[in-house]
Amino acid sequence: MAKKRFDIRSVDRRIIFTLIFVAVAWPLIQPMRLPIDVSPPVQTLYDAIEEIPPGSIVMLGGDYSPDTMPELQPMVETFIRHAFENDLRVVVACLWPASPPLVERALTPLAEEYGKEYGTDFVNLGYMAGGIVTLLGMGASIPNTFPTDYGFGAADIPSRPVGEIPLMQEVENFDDIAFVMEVSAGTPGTREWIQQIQGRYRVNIGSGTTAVGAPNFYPYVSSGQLTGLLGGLKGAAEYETLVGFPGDATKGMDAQSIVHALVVVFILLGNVVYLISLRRNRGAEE
Amino acid sequence: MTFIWTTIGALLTLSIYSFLYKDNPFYKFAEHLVVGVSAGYYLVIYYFNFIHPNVFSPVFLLRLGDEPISFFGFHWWMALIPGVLGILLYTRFFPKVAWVGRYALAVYVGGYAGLGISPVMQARVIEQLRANALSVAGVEDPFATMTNVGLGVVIFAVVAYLLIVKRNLGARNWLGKVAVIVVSAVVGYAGYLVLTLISNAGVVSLTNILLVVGLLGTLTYFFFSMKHTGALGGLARVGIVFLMVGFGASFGYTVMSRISLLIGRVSFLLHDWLHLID
Amino acid sequence: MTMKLTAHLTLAVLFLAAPCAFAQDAAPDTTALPLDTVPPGSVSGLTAVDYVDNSDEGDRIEISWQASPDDGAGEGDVVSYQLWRSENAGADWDSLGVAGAGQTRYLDETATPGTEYHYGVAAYDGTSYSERVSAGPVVGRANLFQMTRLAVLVLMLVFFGMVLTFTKLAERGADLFVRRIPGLNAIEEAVGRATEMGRPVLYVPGIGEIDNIMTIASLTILSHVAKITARYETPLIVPTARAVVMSAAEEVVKEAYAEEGKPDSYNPDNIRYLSDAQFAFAGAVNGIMLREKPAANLYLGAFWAESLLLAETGFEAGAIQVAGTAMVSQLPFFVTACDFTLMGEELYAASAYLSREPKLLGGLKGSDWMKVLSIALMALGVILYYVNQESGFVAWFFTQ
Amino acid sequence: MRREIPLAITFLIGIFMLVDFFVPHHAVSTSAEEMKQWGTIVIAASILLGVGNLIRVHFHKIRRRREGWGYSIVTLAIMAVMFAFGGPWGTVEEGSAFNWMFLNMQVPLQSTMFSLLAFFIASAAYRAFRLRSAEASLLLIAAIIVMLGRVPLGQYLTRSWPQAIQLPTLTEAIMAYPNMAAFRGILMGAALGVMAMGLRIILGIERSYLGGEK
Repeated sequence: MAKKRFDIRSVDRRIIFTLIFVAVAWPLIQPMRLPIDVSPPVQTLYDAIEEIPPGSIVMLGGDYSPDTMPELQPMVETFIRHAFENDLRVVVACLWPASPPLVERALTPLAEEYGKEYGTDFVNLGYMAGGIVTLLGMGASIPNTFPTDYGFGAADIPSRPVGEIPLMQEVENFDDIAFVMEVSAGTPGTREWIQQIQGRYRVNIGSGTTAVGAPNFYPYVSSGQLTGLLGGLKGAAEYETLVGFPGDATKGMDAQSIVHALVVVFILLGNVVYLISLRRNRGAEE
Repeated sequence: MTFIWTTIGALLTLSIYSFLYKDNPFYKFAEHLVVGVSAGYYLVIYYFNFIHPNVFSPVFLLRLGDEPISFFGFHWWMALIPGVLGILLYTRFFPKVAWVGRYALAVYVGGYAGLGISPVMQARVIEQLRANALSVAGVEDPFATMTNVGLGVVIFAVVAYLLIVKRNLGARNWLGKVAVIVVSAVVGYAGYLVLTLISNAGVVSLTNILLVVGLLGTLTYFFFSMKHTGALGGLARVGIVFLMVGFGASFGYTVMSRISLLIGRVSFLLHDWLHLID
Repeated sequence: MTMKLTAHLTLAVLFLAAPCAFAQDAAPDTTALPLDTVPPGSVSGLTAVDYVDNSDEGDRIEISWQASPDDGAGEGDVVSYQLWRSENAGADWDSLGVAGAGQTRYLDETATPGTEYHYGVAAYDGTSYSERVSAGPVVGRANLFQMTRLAVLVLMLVFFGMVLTFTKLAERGADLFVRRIPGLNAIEEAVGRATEMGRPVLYVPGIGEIDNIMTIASLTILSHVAKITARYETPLIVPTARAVVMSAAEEVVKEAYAEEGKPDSYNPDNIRYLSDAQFAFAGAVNGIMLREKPAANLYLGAFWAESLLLAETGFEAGAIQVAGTAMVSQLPFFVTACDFTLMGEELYAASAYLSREPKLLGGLKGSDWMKVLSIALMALGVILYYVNQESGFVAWFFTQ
Repeated sequence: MRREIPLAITFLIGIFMLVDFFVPHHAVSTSAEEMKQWGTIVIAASILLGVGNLIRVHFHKIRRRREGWGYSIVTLAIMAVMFAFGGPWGTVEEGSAFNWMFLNMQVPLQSTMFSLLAFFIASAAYRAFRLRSAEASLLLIAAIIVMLGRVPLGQYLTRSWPQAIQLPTLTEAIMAYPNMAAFRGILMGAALGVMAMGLRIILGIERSYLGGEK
């Protein structure tokens, strides 16, 4: 045999480790904007919001908690951005106690960026206990169901009665709401909104859910009860792409795509090496 | 202050990652540190969360405010029972009475064994059977005929591949390998057509057959008291095929969540610590 | 007509004034709406039954009904259902609560056990109530048997019966065949190789608590492994993540060494409690693998995400690895990274196989017959479903 | 007697817990709840056994100056510090030193250790997914399809194909059928194993986990 030469079979694991690390870190530093194909439910959601005339009021239902933030927060951010871009006014209402501060985290910087004013351009009504009962109450009267707002922490605006908030003077029930975006991690959430509100008040509802929960809601999209659906980080990334502001979801999906492809390449490479060595061994025997 | 703590966290993070290069003093330090921290942590937390409220308080402080639930009504001495059971575990240091502790353990394990049996029967046998039967009966089939067809292509290709490789047709040279691929593709395409016909006719979906055959095969693989020969052996082999596809698929499925963990740590390093990215 | 309407309106005002959160917050302001003079259609099929929960005190009654024809269909104007309860056969109705439109079930959690109740339900469209439909009498009791779990009980008894029968048969000397379990032979080979190389054996009994049956199965196999290492005087390192498992492992290993007549070779420092924290434990075991260089790593028991951390490091350290777990989510990783893997039930079967005790082998035979029975049940369910979807078995099998 | 009485107690408690599943009466369920709570207390009380073992092993290492004994000092020292901050005279509330050490040492160390899996899952795939046999090939093919089908890249690569054989569709189909069937099989088999073993424990046939029988 020839002299000792580089043998790819014993490729150092450290090379694999380095490549993985780079593949994760690089897209975070430098978003690569790999092609993302927008799936129909996401396109539907985007189109529905695009069609709303400027100045209309949209509602954001935030029903999630910190453990599902990685998946759902990018959706909330992108929806608010999308609304502000199109000069829509946003009312936030939550059925989960943990949500209002999480939504607030997205609202604060975006309101600053777009120069939106609390109370006239957007309002955070905070959390109200009761689930379905609260939803039914909102169907009758939103200000009666949420008598005070959550306030706007970053601007030191304390909680106050909705009667004192200019935006809320224009909101009585779902006739005044052009679109509801429900970001939901469980119950009460998307299903309750569809059953209690969509069927009764004929308001368009779009939803964002975790990747695990999404398959349960695809039937509602095909039946038209849901106007669009974002499923997990992938759905969020597609939405970011459409709105034109690649954020955390896009970066994350970039990294995921690259690493997944890299692992597949490793596997293929490993097999090429394996097949070659098989052949060589067989040659040696003959 | 926050920066100091973040830096400590970041340095510890890097120490763990240095393990990927090779074992080194930094990793050893981090490893021994986390063992010590967690030992101290659990020692304290177990006391405050379990022993103090449930044993110490009721027995010594007679704080009856947060009384534990009890059929007999609450009596302070009842809190002694778990306390004594806990202490019995320590009899092992005294050889003469060590057997007492051993049986205290047996009682504990026996209780939990009893507790586990019925839910396992319910959730892992009956519910699984029912779910499988429901899918097969077509009551709950989340994926419509569309996936049928796609899956059909894969199955037929795999079947073709297995058939050919098993019979050693053309496994020797490149020409033979190409032939294998071509034949698989043709069989796969034929399968695609057949399945389209079947699902258009609405007879029974292939996915249902897959669920039945898969479960049957896998269960057969776990037959211990019969020799795996003949038809039984064939079914067991089918079971292995399903197990392998299942393992491969869930391996691939898990990659994403593991990468997410790494993304989390990398953004801790780059964002929270170094402020390199926003 | 007007009389009736006035009566309804009076009722409505009465109930709006009732201290009920929903009524106060959410009932529509009746004066603002144009008067809807047509009352909604009434509900049908009203039933009230004693509700059996997992801690039954007899204070719950479940009321269910079929929706009013105007709920979601017809006029589609039903906003809620009003519920009443009566203790004297419908003479005095007390308001019980409100259920939203679209709902057909209400759980009364305020019943006094042993009291006879009647229940009434009417649909409400914001202006007027439908005819009240009533059902009863019903009595709440603390029940002694959960009927919905009858199937579980029956199958469990059948299974136990089979296990015990085969155990008896085995004790009487019937020859029970048990197929070879490849992973088990691998364990002995791995220990043998460690002995040849003069390096220790690492046995990780998982991170499950002692109440996890996988941990018990693992301790049974540990006793077998400890006997082999005692015979060859190969060091056996057992890192654990739970204190009770650690002390049980100590007993098992000490006893195995004593049985092999080598009590002095037992080294208590090799049975170690590392950490209750999952990844602190995994990190420390990785350290053991790289520094004490065991030649055989055995992972048997309940594992979670740490499985691959251990198996990959063990591979890098060049050890022979045999794994065994019934943790479905971790099997793919053990199968790819270890030399042999005991999958699912094989872990439990292994302990019976190793002991060769007829009593334990009987259990295996019972399990096998239970599998046959399960498959038959599933087939029966499907066939009956196709034959007659209304049959009793189908109803039981598919709707529970 | 030493043997019969404890075995009888084990049997009675085991059966009582077994029966609890079928009897909804609150008297049974609340006492079963109470007993479960006793169980957690017994486990919590055992932590001292574990920590005792940890101290003994590291103390021996230090005394005999075995390799790496310096690190044993780290373990024991940090444990003592944790105990001092959180022990009977300390506090574990949010904002306490105990809590700070937990949040800034144990949490990042644990999650970093967890994230090592991202690297190991890649190296395991490279090493183990080889076309060695027909079965191994299946493992490999299924893994590749699912890996690509989970990310936008996979969707992009096959977007011009018919919907039915696009990677995301195939991924969902594989997860929902072959994967589901196989895992149901494993679950059911394992469940029978658990029940048989549980029965043997309750009946006192299986005792090897206790070590000796004496």
